[in-house]
Amino acid sequence: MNAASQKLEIPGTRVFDGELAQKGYALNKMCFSFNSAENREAFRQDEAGYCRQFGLNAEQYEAIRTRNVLGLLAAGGNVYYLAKFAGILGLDVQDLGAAQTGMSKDEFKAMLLAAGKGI
Amino acid sequence: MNAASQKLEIPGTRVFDGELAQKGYALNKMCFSFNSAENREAFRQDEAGYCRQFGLNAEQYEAIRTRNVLGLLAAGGNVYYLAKFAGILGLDVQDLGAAQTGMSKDEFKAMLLAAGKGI
Amino acid sequence: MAKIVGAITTSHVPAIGRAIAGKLQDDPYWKPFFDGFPPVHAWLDKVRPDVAVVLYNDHGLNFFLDKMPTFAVGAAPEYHNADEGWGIPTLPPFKGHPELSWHVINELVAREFDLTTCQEMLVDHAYSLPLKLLWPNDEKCPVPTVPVCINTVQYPLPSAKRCYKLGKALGEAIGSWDKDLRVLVIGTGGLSHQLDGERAGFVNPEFDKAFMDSLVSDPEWVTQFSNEQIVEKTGTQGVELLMWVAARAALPGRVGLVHSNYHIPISNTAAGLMVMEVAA
Amino acid sequence: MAKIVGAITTSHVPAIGRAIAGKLQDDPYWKPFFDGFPPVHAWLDKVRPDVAVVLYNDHGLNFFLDKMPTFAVGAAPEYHNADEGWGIPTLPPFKGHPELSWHVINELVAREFDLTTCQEMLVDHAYSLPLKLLWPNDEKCPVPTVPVCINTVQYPLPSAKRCYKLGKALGEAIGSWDKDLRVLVIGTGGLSHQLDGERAGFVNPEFDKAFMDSLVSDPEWVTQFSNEQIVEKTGTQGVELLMWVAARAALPGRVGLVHSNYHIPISNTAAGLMVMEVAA
Ligand SMILES: [Fe+3]
Ligand SMILES: [Fe+3]
Repeated sequence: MNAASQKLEIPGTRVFDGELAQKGYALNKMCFSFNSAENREAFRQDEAGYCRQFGLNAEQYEAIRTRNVLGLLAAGGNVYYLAKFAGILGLDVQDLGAAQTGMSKDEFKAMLLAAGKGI
Repeated sequence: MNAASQKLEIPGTRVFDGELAQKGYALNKMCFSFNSAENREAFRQDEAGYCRQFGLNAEQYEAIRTRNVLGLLAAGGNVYYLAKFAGILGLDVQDLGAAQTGMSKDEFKAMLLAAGKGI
Repeated sequence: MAKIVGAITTSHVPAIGRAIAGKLQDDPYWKPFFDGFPPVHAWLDKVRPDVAVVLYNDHGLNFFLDKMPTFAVGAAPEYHNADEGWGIPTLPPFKGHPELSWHVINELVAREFDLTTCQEMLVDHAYSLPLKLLWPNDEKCPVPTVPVCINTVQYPLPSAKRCYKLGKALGEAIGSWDKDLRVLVIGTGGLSHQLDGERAGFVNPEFDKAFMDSLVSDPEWVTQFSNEQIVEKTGTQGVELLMWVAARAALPGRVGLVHSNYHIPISNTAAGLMVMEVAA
Repeated sequence: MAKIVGAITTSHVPAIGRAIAGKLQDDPYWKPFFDGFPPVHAWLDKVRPDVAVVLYNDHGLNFFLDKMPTFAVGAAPEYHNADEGWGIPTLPPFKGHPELSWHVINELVAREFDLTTCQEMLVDHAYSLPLKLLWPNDEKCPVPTVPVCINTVQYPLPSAKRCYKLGKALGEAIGSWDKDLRVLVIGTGGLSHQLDGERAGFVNPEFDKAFMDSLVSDPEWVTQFSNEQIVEKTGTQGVELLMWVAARAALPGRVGLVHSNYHIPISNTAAGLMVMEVAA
């Protein structure tokens, strides 16, 4: 028996396991650096150079460049660190939700309000 | 029953517990910084200023200034970090042993050789 | 001996910080959430805790993947809140309680919990905002605190079963503390929400309600589930309910429910709130 | 399935690095120590491990008191040796084995060990020198490695009993790894020595010998002692024998002793060495 092998498939959902953690290490390390305002500014001044400095691979850099949230997740990004990248872009978690589900932000917010009706 | 209260008195011996860890935090943080050659050099250039920067208290600074190993331990120093301070001074663990036991280094080494006889 | 006065469990969301800063407590969007708290304030006035142990999860402020602990316990004289990347104003530092910290650390390691101990530690919104919600009128949090951080960032996370055991041992550790002080246990996180992936925006009020009920009547109920099952039922960040499991488990024996609230949504989150007391 | 070929336990001391750098292997002071290793090399040639799991203790290189883990497991592609403060030449980086690391991490957390996982990690003399002693003629360590670090810096340390359980679970985890590879377990530290305090220079050959014997015949013998008792018997750093306890416990069932050596002193330390194989 092998605890690691009990994987559950959940549609539209990933758990950030060792495989993703390895894959996304450089990307997440860059996003972790965004806790500092100075680093956020350095990124803004030279996005490509900043990404290179952290050793992002092509897939990760492309997802950063195109602000592709699902692409960032697929490239090993962890949502807790990616949220700091979203902060740079001035996006909140509902902007991210909309971007990932293909809804408008208003639709996304309406979906959540609807979920709260009659509880 | 209280696990923490089971303290054993061992002559000439301290275990580095929470009490010492709190007391020695600044001192140990300074010694941890000596992993870097650059920091060792900064210390050499201005010992007092470097100690101030890490917030050493008077007892700790005095023990650093006078190279007083037992004083450093009493001030909350942990041997694993203090060893890096010893490195700056060019002292090995046998110099430290001699200093703490009041022996000459040759006496200290002879004591260890004697302990190895006939095992 | 120290006495646990009870446990408070609540959700945490960065947007709460923006709402507080913007004084939006009576805004129609926020009112159903903030209205949950006056009964908690009244209870705190009654039980007057001397110190709080706060179970929370770090969101990538203090810990990175180079050193990611399963369970971390703070032992600092003071804990600083800091910029998490979006430049929200930080709250004043939180006073620590090193004596209780070390007591808890000693007792938990003796009970075979493999802690990471932190004599310096930044605390994020999961720590600062719940404390601000409990004591909104004090400029600084009026009680010293002890942080207990549970990993919800990188799998494998500790199971609900392990978190239950942690909470139980924590309660025993507090109970064995040789000081005549009143200790509050706080658990922050959840309830159902999912920020990432195509299923973003997922909430599950049925499960949340069942979980909240179970904390009173059958607190080990949720330990039947793996973390993957909890994610399936509550969303990727719904797994933050682990902090509730541990906080509840710290209360010895049966509990009485003093107060609860549940509201969807705040931001993307189903917000829950419970106050539990040890049954007489 | 993976197979554990055996365990090697050895002392580590920075001075060994100086002796190697200075080619002092045949110096009268060092010869009795280095003479212990050729039989180990012969055994390694026979069992040809594919990967090594190395139990060691960090001496303030990778971990500080701001985040001090009880048990830390490395999951990096590579581990760098670095200056520890005395400017001794560092050894080349050690190749990691992330797949085995994550397997071990998943299995140990599932068994309720509260690990700290490290995707970046500096390794000190306790890691680099024993590997150099095992493979002295290879410029770089020829097998990939997985670091498992046990706290011996700040009390409370995990008990010998907890370390025994860790080793046992580690052995089971390795045994459940779905790869047809040969795994070596290494434990580095001890034996009796004391660097700090008025009792500096203390060694205890009687206890060390009894401990070494017990690892073969009765490996749980030492778990009767608290860490304070172990310090009393073996010195402040003698408690590093915890790594030996865990390494031995990783071997399932009874073991045969392939080789051992014991010599006092190297530097301030009673140096022990054992090679154990799983009994057929
Ligand atoms: Fe959260
Ligand atoms: Fe050592």
